[in-house]
Amino acid sequence: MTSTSLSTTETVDSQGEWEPKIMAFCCNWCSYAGADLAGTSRIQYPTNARILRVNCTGRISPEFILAALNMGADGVLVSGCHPGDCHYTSGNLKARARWALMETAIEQAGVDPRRVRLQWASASEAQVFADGVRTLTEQVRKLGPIRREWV
Amino acid sequence: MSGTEDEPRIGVFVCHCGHNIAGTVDVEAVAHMASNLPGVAFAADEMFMCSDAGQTLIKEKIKEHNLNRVVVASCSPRMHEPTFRRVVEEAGLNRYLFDQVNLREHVSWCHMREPELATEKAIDLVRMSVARASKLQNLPIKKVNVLPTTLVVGGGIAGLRASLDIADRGFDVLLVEKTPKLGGNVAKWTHLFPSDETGADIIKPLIRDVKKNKRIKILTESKVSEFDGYIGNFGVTVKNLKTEKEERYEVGAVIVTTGFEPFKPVGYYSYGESPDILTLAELQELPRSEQLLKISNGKPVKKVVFIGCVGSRQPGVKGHEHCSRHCCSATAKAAADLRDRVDEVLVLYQDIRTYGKGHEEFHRMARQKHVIYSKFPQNEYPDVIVKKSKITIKWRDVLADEDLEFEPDMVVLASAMIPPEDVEETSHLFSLTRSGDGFFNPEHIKLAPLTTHTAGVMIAGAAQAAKNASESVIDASGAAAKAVGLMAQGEVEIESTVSHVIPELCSSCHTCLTACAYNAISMDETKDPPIAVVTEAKCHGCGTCAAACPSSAIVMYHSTDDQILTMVEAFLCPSPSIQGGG
Amino acid sequence: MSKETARALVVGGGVAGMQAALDIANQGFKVYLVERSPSIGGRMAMLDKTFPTLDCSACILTPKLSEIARHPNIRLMTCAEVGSVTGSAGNFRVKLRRKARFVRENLCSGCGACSAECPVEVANEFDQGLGFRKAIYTPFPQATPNVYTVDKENCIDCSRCVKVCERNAIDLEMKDSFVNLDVGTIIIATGFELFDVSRYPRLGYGQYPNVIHAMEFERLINAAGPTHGHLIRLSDGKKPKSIGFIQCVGARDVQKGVPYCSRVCCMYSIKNAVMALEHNPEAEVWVYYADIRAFGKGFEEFYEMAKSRFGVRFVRGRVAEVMEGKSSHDLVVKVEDTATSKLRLIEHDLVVISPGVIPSSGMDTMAKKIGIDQTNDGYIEISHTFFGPTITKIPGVFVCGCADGPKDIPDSVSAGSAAAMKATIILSSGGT
Amino acid sequence: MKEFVLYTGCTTPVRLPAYERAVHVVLEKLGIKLTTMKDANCCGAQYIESVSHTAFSAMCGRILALAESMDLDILAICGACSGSLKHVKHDLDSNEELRNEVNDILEEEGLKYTGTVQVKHLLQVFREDIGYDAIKSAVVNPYKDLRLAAHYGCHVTRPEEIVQVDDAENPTIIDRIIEAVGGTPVDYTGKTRCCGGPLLAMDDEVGNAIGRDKIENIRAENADGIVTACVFCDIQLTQVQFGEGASDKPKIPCMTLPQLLGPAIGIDSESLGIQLNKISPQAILEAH
Repeated sequence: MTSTSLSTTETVDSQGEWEPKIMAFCCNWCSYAGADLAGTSRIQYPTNARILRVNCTGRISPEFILAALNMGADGVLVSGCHPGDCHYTSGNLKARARWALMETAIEQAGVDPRRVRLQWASASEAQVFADGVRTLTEQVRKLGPIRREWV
Repeated sequence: MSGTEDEPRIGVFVCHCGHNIAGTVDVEAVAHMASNLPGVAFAADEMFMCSDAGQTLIKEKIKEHNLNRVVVASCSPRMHEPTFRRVVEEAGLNRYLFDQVNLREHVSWCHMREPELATEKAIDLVRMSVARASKLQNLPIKKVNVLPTTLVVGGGIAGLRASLDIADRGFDVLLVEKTPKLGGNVAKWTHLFPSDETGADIIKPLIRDVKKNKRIKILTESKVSEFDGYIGNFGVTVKNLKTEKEERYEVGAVIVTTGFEPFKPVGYYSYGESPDILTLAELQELPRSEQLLKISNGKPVKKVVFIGCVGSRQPGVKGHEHCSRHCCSATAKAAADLRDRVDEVLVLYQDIRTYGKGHEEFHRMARQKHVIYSKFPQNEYPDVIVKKSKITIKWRDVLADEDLEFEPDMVVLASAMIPPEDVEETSHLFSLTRSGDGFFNPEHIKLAPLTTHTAGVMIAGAAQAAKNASESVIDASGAAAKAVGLMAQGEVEIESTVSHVIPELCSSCHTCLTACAYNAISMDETKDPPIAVVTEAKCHGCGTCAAACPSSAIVMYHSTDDQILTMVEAFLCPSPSIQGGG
Repeated sequence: MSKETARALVVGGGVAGMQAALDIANQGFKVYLVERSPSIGGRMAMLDKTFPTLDCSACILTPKLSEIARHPNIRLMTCAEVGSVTGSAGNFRVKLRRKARFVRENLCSGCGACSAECPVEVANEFDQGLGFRKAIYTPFPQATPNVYTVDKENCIDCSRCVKVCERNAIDLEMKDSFVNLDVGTIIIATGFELFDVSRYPRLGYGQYPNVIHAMEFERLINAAGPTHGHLIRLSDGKKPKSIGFIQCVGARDVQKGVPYCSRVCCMYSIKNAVMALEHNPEAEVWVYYADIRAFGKGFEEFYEMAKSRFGVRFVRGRVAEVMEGKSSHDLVVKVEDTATSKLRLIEHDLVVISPGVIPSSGMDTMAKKIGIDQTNDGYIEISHTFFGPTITKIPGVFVCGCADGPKDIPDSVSAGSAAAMKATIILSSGGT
Repeated sequence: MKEFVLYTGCTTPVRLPAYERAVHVVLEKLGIKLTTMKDANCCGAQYIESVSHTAFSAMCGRILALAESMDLDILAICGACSGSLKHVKHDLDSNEELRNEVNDILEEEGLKYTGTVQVKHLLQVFREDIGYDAIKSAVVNPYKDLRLAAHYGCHVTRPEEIVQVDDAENPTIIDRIIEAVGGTPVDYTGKTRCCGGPLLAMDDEVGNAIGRDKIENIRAENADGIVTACVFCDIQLTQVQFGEGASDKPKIPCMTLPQLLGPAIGIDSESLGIQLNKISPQAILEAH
């Protein structure tokens, strides 16, 4: 596990303005494919998210989300198959169960829970995926850069 | 992993994809940045990586620069990951030492109007991938042999068909049937539709062929009592129900054709109160005779009533919500046949579901023979009253909007198909899940109706859902094809991207057992305290257990915590040296 | 049978043919998968969602498409048709006509630069003519092979595509070619077509813009379809508030020569009714039916859910007539509700007709070429319901999917596997 | 000159003699010769048909055989007659058993059906034997500013495969003739629906409701008149505009197709029996 402390570099765009950094975890079977379809459909959405592919949202440990926030992600997106559609039967349900606890945990740690977003987007829901990225990006933009308020 | 002999030497190949990527993303800048990342021994951009030229380039550079990791930044890995894995494999690298970055679907195509930010995103993604690549590990390409024998559970029409097909294809079959006789439900029927033959006519030649076939070992009055192992190598214990003797067999694949049971509709329409009220299945089993005789007194039957959907299509009644599929057509056929021998035949129904080939014709034929069809309301079931030896039936006819009454000599209840009573036992034995109808779930209800979530175990016929005999036969041949597919290959590759328990870290909490949807994790009770072990052949690689393990004792190969977190770090906290250009 | 002929030919690249090809190929035999259109995928690729799970059709189909494309034992031949068949089981010789696609498959990367440059727009048959495509096109985003095709009938030979193609993949001079294949067995999986519902003029299809058929509805609600998934009326682009689905059109009708049940229409309409409500929960959705045939696994439960949870309204009665308001293009359905014996006039913004299934065009000629029998309905005759539901009169020739009668997706897939089983028995035993 | 034997059926001479009269004069003017069938019987439509198919077949078979003995094809002007004759001809031609049975019956009279005779409805003669061009060039007195609703009648056009008169779902013959004589054919809801006439014997309430519905649909399109090609339809669409339950709006005149055609090709209205029409089509006749 990395020990790097909060990032000091903040992304700035060409106009020198701060741009939110979004870490996005997507499952391979629904949301990653949905993001693919957003591309093939040429749906345009903010550039802020970096997608990390995992087989299943069930793979996503709360630790990953906390680590991302700790390392300076302004927002974290987790996107998977709709409940009932999981390629692995029920991994997304496990992710959903963990999510509630994780939200409480980050809130107690002083991070606004609006910085994290759990969404279901199927392989055909390119627009849903793109809208999710946009929503979170705009939400985070309003909240401003992440700070470790508890330090 | 750096500092070991396996010092990463990563090759990064950035694809233009014509203008698709290069039109938005500054691919040269991306390649240039990559060339400065730690561990990168070579980086270049190329017009089409997937083309023959691109593939050749990768192979050449692997040799030339002694590369031991490859990153291709191009399109979605969902499209070309298998292509590039094959390429690196052909160049002598393990396929798991490849990583792909999606610059097309996830960058250039969805950020077409923001080339600078898109390039920035592309740079981040490539940096993340390179970081991951340096952590990638060789994973063994695991193959297991498939034993050339298939276990067929159930000797009904589906089981017989599957056994014969497999044997005709040149593989061995172990056919296990719990009753003393082969043939199942079909063997008992006199009014099989849509043919004019009896069930016995159909099933006899099948049984004969099965018995004659040297490749098929038949165990009647037997049940599978234990089942273990994994795809290609299952262990099966079969118990003879008469002698109680158990014998052990090894098979490569399994086809479950445990079929159905006709529902005994106790509590419906006075069933049981008169011998002249019987189910369609019981009618089918009556000996064939010139004249239909009342069971109560042996007098000829003049008037018959059929009632449909008995124990089927009942919302909210567990195990009876489904349509039993075969009954409408079976009723039409039986009613049309009987009409030649009795004066009046009446069919009470909700919907007429004569959907199959030739079925609509039965319905039409029945009507032409003046079988009377009367629709009763969905929630107002007909009343069957037995007084002394007289049966009276009262119902509301929807279409005439009238209350009607009839005194039949015989009432035939088209009762539901339900799973056999030992279905739960079977489901546990083979780790099969069941749906609301009580029958087994296929792997995918649309595209994989014959396979299950237990790799190597197939289902066919009424084991999967209510089905007629013809449909069961199709399923059976299909399931046989799945089994033969495994056996013909002789070996099956099992995904190496499976999870693994580090015994020293396991705290015996059992959390992973509840997390796994495939029963792939069990506790090794021989250890004290018992520790979790993954049966790799059963693992589907979702990684849910790894995330769930509170002791970080589970490694999900090819998706390790380390591999994931290093990407997060590469995105968010690039050290000055790895920011590139530095 | 020589090693050379231990190969199979599968005619038709829909879901049944694909499954058959995979199951043969997975046993180690070589398979030619022949499809007359530019891409495999068949009818299923056109569907939006599938019943009863509402799975997205493209999502579940795409992995199968790529599995076919990269299977080492499958040789995919699109834009190809069977020309003639001679020989017998174990040793068939098949002459194949490969229609020129004017794009070299081995060079095209599917980048789409050509299509962007093409100045010709024509109605897209994949979208049932509701949307447009270029004269150089792929039928749908996941088309397999992912190779462009020139529609020469509409191409104006401007050569702009040729110039823009960086891989020189386009050859507008390409000619049809013929290939001879030696195969041991043949599987027919030529699928189905939809009944032409304009043959029921009283239902208004083809006369009234807001009367559409179910496949058009599929494309209208599909995110990759012509309206990007917005369910609208074709007359004025308005969101329909009241939709009627009319069942058994071109099915169970002796008069129109389609006496049989099409098996899928009840369920796809219930699914579409539910999807309509998902698009607009405020809408009123009615289904006019004769019998609801929800007979497959999970179907009845889905039907029940459509009624109780989604509030789809079901009226038992064959629709007599659809009438249109001249200026509003609103519609009135005239139907006898047989459950109440009342004649009803029900207003709708949009009427969706559920066409029955008929044998695919060209079935007659193909059956003749191979020498197999057809039923009165035009489907391929099977040898016996119980002994050979996938076997035809000609030894070594098998049938699956909708080529021998209407089937839903799981039944087609199952039949595809079954036909593969029979075919491989021939291949492994040296013919019969 | 093409010649037909006119089979009038039972109803036309009695209840709508003007129709028969108009057919004669109009066809003669358009170059068709008609001979009236002598000693004809009822075609047996509906009443006999529903009791005995053999008797019905023999009745129509006799008419067909009579025409054969005259060596002329039949012109039928009533929808029911035309439908019956065509149906039975179809049955006799395709069912040898039935043909023998019928011929056994006909033998008593020395008649025999062999299948050589053709049956045509009036609309077919207009389209096939005269032609729209000939009609158009015969027009000397075209109508002007006239909106007319065509009513074809079920038995005239259905079942299409057997009667082969016009496209049953989208018939055009009357409309084309309306156009040829200078009128404007109007489309209306339920154009190919039944007039309700055949139902009168079973349930006059329903029969009349169907007829009135038709009138209202025609009224909604502001039609000046209705043009028919069947005696029963003409009577039904006229009578539903009278009596209890009829609308008090102005009545819409009904006229048979030859009655509309006659004045346009220079036949005086008296020869066409227009004065006998129950709802006077005077306004139509004056629209020139």
